[in-house]
Amino acid sequence: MADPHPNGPKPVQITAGRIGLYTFLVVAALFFLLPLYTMVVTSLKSMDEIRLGEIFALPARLDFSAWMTAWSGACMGTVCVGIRSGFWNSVAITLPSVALSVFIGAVNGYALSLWRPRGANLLFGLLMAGGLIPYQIFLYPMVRAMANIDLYNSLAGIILVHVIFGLPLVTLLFRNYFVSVPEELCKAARVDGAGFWRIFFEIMLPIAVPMVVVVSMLQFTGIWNDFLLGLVFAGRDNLPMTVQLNNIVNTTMGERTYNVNMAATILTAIVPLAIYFLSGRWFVRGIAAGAVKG
Amino acid sequence: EDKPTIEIMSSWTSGGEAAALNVIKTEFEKRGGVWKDSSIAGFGAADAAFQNRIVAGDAPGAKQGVIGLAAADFVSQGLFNPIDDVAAAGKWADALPKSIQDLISYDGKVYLAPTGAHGESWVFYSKEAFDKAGISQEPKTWDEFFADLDKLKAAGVVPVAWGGQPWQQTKVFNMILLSQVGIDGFLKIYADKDKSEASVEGAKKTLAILGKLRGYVDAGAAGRNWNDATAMLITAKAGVQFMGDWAKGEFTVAGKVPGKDYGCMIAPESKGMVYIADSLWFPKTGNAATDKAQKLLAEVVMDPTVQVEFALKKGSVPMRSDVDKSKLDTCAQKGAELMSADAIVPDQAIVLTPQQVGALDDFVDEYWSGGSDDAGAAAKNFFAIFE
Amino acid sequence: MSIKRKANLSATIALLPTWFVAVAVFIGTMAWSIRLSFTNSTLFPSSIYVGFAQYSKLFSSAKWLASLQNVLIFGVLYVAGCLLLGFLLAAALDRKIRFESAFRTIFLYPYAMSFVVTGLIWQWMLNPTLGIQASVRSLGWESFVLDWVVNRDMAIYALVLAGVWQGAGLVMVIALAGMRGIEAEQWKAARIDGIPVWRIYVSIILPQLGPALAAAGMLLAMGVIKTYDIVVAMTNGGPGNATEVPAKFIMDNLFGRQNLGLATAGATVLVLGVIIAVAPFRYAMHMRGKAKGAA
Amino acid sequence: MQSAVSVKDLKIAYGDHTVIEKMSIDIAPREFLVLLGPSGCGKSTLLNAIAGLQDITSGEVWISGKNVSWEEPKDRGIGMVFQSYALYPRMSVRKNLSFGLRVAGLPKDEIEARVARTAALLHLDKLLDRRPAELSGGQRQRVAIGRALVREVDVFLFDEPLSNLDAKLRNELRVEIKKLHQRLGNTMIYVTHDQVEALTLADRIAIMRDGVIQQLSSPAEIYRRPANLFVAGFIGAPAMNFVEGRIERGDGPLVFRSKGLTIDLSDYSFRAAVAEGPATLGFRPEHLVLDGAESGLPTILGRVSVVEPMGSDAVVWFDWADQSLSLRLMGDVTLEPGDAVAPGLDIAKASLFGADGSRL
Amino acid sequence: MQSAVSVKDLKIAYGDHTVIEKMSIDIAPREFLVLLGPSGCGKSTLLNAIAGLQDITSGEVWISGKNVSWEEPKDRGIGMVFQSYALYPRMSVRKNLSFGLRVAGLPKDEIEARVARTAALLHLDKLLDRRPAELSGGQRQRVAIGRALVREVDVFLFDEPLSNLDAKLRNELRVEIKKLHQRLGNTMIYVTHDQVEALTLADRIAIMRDGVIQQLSSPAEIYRRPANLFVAGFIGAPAMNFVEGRIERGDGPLVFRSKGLTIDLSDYSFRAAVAEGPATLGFRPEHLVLDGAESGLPTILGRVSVVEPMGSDAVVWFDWADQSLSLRLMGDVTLEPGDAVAPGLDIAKASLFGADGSRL
Ligand SMILES: Nc1ncnc2c1ncn2[C@@H]1O[C@H](COP(=O)(O)OP(=O)(O)OP(=O)(O)O)[C@@H](O)[C@H]1O
Ligand SMILES: Nc1ncnc2c1ncn2[C@@H]1O[C@H](COP(=O)(O)OP(=O)(O)OP(=O)(O)O)[C@@H](O)[C@H]1O
Ligand SMILES: [Mg+2]
Ligand SMILES: [Mg+2]
Repeated sequence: MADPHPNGPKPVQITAGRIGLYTFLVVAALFFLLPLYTMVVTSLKSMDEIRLGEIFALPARLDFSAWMTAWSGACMGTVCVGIRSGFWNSVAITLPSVALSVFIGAVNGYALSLWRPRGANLLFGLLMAGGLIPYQIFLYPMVRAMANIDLYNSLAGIILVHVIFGLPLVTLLFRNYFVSVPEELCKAARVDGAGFWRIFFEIMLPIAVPMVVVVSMLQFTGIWNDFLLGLVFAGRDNLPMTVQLNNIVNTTMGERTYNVNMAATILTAIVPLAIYFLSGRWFVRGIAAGAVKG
Repeated sequence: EDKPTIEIMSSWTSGGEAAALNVIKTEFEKRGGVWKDSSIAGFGAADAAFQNRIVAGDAPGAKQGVIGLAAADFVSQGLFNPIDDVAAAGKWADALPKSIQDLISYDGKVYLAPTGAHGESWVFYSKEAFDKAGISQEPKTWDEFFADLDKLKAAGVVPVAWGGQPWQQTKVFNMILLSQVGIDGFLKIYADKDKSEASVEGAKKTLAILGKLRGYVDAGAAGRNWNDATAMLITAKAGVQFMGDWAKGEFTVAGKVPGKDYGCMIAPESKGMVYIADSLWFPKTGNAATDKAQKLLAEVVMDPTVQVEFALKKGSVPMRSDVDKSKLDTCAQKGAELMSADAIVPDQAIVLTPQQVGALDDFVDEYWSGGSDDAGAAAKNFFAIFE
Repeated sequence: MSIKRKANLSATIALLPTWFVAVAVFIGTMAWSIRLSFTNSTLFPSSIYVGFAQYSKLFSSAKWLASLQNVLIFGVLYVAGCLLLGFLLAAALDRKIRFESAFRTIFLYPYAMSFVVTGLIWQWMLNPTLGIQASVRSLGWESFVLDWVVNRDMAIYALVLAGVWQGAGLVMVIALAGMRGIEAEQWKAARIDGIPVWRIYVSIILPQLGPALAAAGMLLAMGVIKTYDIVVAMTNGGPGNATEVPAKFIMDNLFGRQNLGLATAGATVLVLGVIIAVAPFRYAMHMRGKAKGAA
Repeated sequence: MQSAVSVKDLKIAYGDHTVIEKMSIDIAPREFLVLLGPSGCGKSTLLNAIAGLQDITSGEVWISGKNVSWEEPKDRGIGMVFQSYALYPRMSVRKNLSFGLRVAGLPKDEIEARVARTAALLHLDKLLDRRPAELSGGQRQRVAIGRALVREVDVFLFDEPLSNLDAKLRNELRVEIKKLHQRLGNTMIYVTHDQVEALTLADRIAIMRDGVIQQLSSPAEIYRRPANLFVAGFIGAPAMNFVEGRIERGDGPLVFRSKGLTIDLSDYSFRAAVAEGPATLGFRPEHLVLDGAESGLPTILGRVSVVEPMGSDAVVWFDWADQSLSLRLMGDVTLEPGDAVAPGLDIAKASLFGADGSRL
Repeated sequence: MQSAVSVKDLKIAYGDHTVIEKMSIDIAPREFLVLLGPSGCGKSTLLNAIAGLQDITSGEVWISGKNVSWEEPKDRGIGMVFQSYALYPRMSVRKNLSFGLRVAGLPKDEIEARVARTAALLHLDKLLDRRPAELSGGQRQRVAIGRALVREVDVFLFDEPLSNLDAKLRNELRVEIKKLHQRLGNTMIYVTHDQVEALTLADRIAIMRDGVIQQLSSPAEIYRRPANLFVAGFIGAPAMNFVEGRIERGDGPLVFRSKGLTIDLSDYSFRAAVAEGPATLGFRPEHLVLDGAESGLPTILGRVSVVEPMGSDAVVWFDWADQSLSLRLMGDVTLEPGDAVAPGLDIAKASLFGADGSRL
């Protein structure tokens, strides 16, 4: 700026850096959106058009029939009711699983970080090791155990399984969060006469709300998207949406209708997606509130 | 109420498959059965679900599965109910090719109810692409075949619509092998694990042909689903596809007619057909009503009309030799003839253990994508599978 | 009995279910797996012990060796890639950007999607005849090559790419939260020192995000060992063994190939490997925590 | 003489909310100016504007005779020390000191020489290889000062550099900063809300309130003749005692009357002629003499409520009328809560404020 | 008389690391005891042990004549105020105050009455429905105190309740706490590391170092006759001046000699007979008289380095021999850096410490 006498606010300049920054963001956004775009576009095409193999091309004509089929017409075996039949199963599995695992995880994190009873470190170590084991290995013995306690092929059973497998992650996150809560808060409540549970429910849980949001969202996504555990443990009356999705998508020798597949996928993902779109702000806030620390 | 009730676990979820399954269901229900459907697509997922149900002591009444050693394992563990009496009453032995009858029996008892067979030695071709390349006749020998592929290439068409997944590749390997060693040679290798000079020579020639095919596939072949390959024929982007007869389903859905828009031929120089046979398995459930239903279901499956109707819907070949083949399409008729003549050899899944099947897939895939043309060394690896 | 211990009784009781899970489920399963890995179990557990036979079979299997190598390459690149891209995205969003929350959502949404079908999409996009390569070529750049899924040498990177696509958003959120937590005065101090912005991110902010990024890395690493869906959906292990991974190897042998002994041997090796890899890290954390507590 | 720093008609607003209102200050070279004021009055904002860390709405900032209103912070020839220290946490002390120099591309030996000089000056020699986390609060603050010093500039800006430290350290470092200023002779602008720091360090104090300077004078002047009630109440610990009443013209001289108290104002030096009317009388605790009657001064009768011994002196709080007043005594105090006192007030040292709050 | 709180042979260790070493204290009812000491000396640990929040290794804690060593905190009849306030973040002020009462299951109107009483006492009436985040620092601290008060117990424990506040607020709240103590007459144990708080608030001060009590006396005694060098240096701002030298028997009386300075010790009241040997002389800044020669006291010749005016008084730092000494002056000071001074020392008010650091 050649102004000989600067006065007032510095004039805003559009710098090369700014342009580069936006370019980077836009390119990144395209990269992230491309798969979703492709899915949506494909779901709106007819199979004839899809066979042409131009996956990025816009559909010649908007055709929502694949969506209808996916939702209420696609066959699984001899039953042709679409994936909607699994929707409520998914809800019935996911909500209690999330609520329970978040609750147990919160209690664990609270007890491990603020009370540190004997063996706390060992327990935490075991949980972390458990979190690293590929869970396919658990299937076989778990099935046996669940059958023994009569929970195999039941809603309660699949919920229990999700809670067990979610425990390591959920505990880790809550423990990290509660470690940053001042110990004095706990002490003050103890002077006030509150015990372990009272402190948890009346003081710690309300503080941990941002964390509960984060963990709930992570767990929700994980459990909603789960296929294998639902397939093995839920029983045929409780199969989640992902199993129906798999039935539509994953045929070996039958013909494939990609438009229906894509529509079914988007429909299956719509609940977690909606949650991220609507409460992404809370998610970020929760993380900022100390959800993930070293 | 003691209606025979049964839960059927199948991995038939696509349109054609479901329609075929429905044939059985309708007849079963007509005869007073109660049908409960549990479908899980994908072999891996279905296997996992089935095995875990057994582990949990909660086996389904019937499971759709391939005839072969996978089933044998369950039978030898005593987990399946025999259906000997049904087979005897229905005189299955007379109606089925001898080789099939042997395969569904263990220790002299019949355990599996065959639903239909798929021919796997098929070469489909796009008439439009053939026209474009100026090919007027189906090639009879591999030399002719490769000459035609060259023509296709010259015409700017992808010669072979290759499905680059291990199981698809293994099927191609087998159809070439059959064309090189003949029916007896094929059975010697797979059933008797024969390693004689002739077998090794045959394997080498097979591998050479397979290796040569690499030059005729497009860049996007790896990992391609078979139906995507079929789509390439439907849109005349590619000339030929090696696939089982289920590929007809894709053509049909796209409105293509066999013999008119596309053709089907048995692999060049081949005297017979590789087949894979589906069946129903009947796990022990400890439930009398289910046992009853299993017998009823076995009856239904082998009913001549059901066999034909089922084959029509599924695009497969009926198991019974004594049914009316006139309703079948031209490809299926060719298959049915070979079947009746017992000019058939089993898919590896029928004669090999699951571990060996896996190893065979690994071997073919390794050879195909490894890029080596050393057929001699590769043949040695091939026979190592059986050890 | 001391006061603290009396009060801790409730805490101990509250942790009992978790203890039960940790011991009965996690340790129990591991013990079960280890036992079976010494038997010749095929479809169902058997009690015929065969010593280390399954292990020697395991380590002579090209597929297993390849899968170990692959998961290592994939793990390192995937975690590093997520951290790098996530950090870059966070840094970009940290620069007072318009539509920040829209961008944030776009970067985060893949985390909500499963790979059952996104895997197929990625397979298409990286397929030379269908996807990006074909599109770019049709725009006139004839020599453009992006054939990762079908290329033996590149297929593993295709997995990494799709994995990063899914996981980077999470890192971005964590890093962004960390950046927002850095006090404004550090920025001021750096501006007075005349440090260029990129240098501030690299030399001052990045080191401070260390713990948060380590935690994010831990979350991602937990996923790496379990990597299965993405592989099955995108490449099913191919071409050749190029993208085989241990979880898939175990799953295949557990069910399709009916080889329980081999599968449990694989699992045992995997878990031992993980423990060996993680133990020093955890120990260091533990010691650091101790040092912090005493300070 | 050219000003070291000067701010001309400076205005700073966040949207509608004006934080600094048309402010002009000239700061002489080598001067130690303290900006003092309650939290939120705009001290940091002003300091940041001088440093170039804050956009200005209108007006100019000049440093060393140059209009730097649009210059980058690094080009303004300033060094700055922050309340939170703002050390780079993952760098050693040495790196903290040298980072800016390295980025600026100075030659290696020059950097080393400067770091060594600064470290010696601040007794940081032995700490050079430690990380900030391994330093005590006082050491961290010294490093923060070092980071500003190493830039070798003429103007230093301090934003509440001591307020995160405990009382003892604060006292020690305060003396060190004062010595540093005497030794280096730089211009320093120092923000604080601690009046002890302001009084002890400043050549001049600018007392701010809501973005407006209330008084800009030497510490002694501000302490003795506060320009208005706000300044009077803000400076001094314990705070100045205020008594509300009226100035009246009795028979002859002006008197201040409040709740039964009458004080002759003949000895008070008014700024200008004064009429009758409401007024506030302010006097500091040490301007009360315990033995009021003996000294012949007007006395305030009260009853002791709290005694705060502080070692060398003590503050005695006593209740008078409906309020609590304080008086400061030297040495040991034998008064107890409940004792009656009658301290005398030296009106010559007191301050009178008019109805608008400004000094009469 | 029965002690309100007493600690007997208390030992606290974390593993091998002993934090409190065989400590015994008796605190009388209504007494205000301040625990003073540097960071990490074990003050909080001791307070927590009294409250029952900390495992003790050996020894006993008695409150109101009862051995409570194994009691839960809530059953000990104590209230506690924390440095970080530790208010329950998601509860309103009202709920913060009443939480403990609700836990104890008190009847509703009793709770309301107590909360109202406490709120009135601490002027919290208008804040009852706010959340802690909506309060200023001082208000939060008052709520924290209220939460202890509302329990209506005999013993209050304060752990550095003011150290998070700024100087002005700290001064104000200090007086309020003192008044509260006078009004309520509870026993209070108050931890701080700020010596001004200790001096102004305490009936007795216990000065701790590394888990051991150094001196337990009234503030005046501690200020005037510190038991050892540590106590002497810890109390007083600016700190006591120390001069190292020797006690020698010259021709007649004992003298203290150091770097050319000779001081007659006839006026010093030794605790016990003293031999010749190395010693440290300590004197507070206010024990130097500016016009040393006139007053006939031994003089220390020096040159002014820093002058710190503080309004009512000023601290002058001057260089003598190789060290810096301080002296405190009342009122206005005209000294400037560089001026020569010759202040006189009143040895009767000074302290002498032997080679082991304890007072002679
Ligand atoms: N980014 C901002 N947007 C809007 N208002 C702001 C912003 N930053 C500061 N303010 C307001 O400007 C005023 C002055 O803030 P400033 O930080 O300068 O106060 P200060 O005198 O330094 O206070 P303190 O002693 O607490 O540091 C405050 O009222 C504050 O609320
Ligand atoms: N959980 C613990 N494990 C081991 N050592 C500890 C623990 N808590 C405190 N300490 C040690 O005990 C000693 C006393 O700590 P304490 O908190 O009582 O000090 P303090 O006098 O209150 O200090 P401050 O003034 O900083 O609050 C310190 O040396 C500290 O390091
Ligand atoms: Mg400020
Ligand atoms: Mg403490």
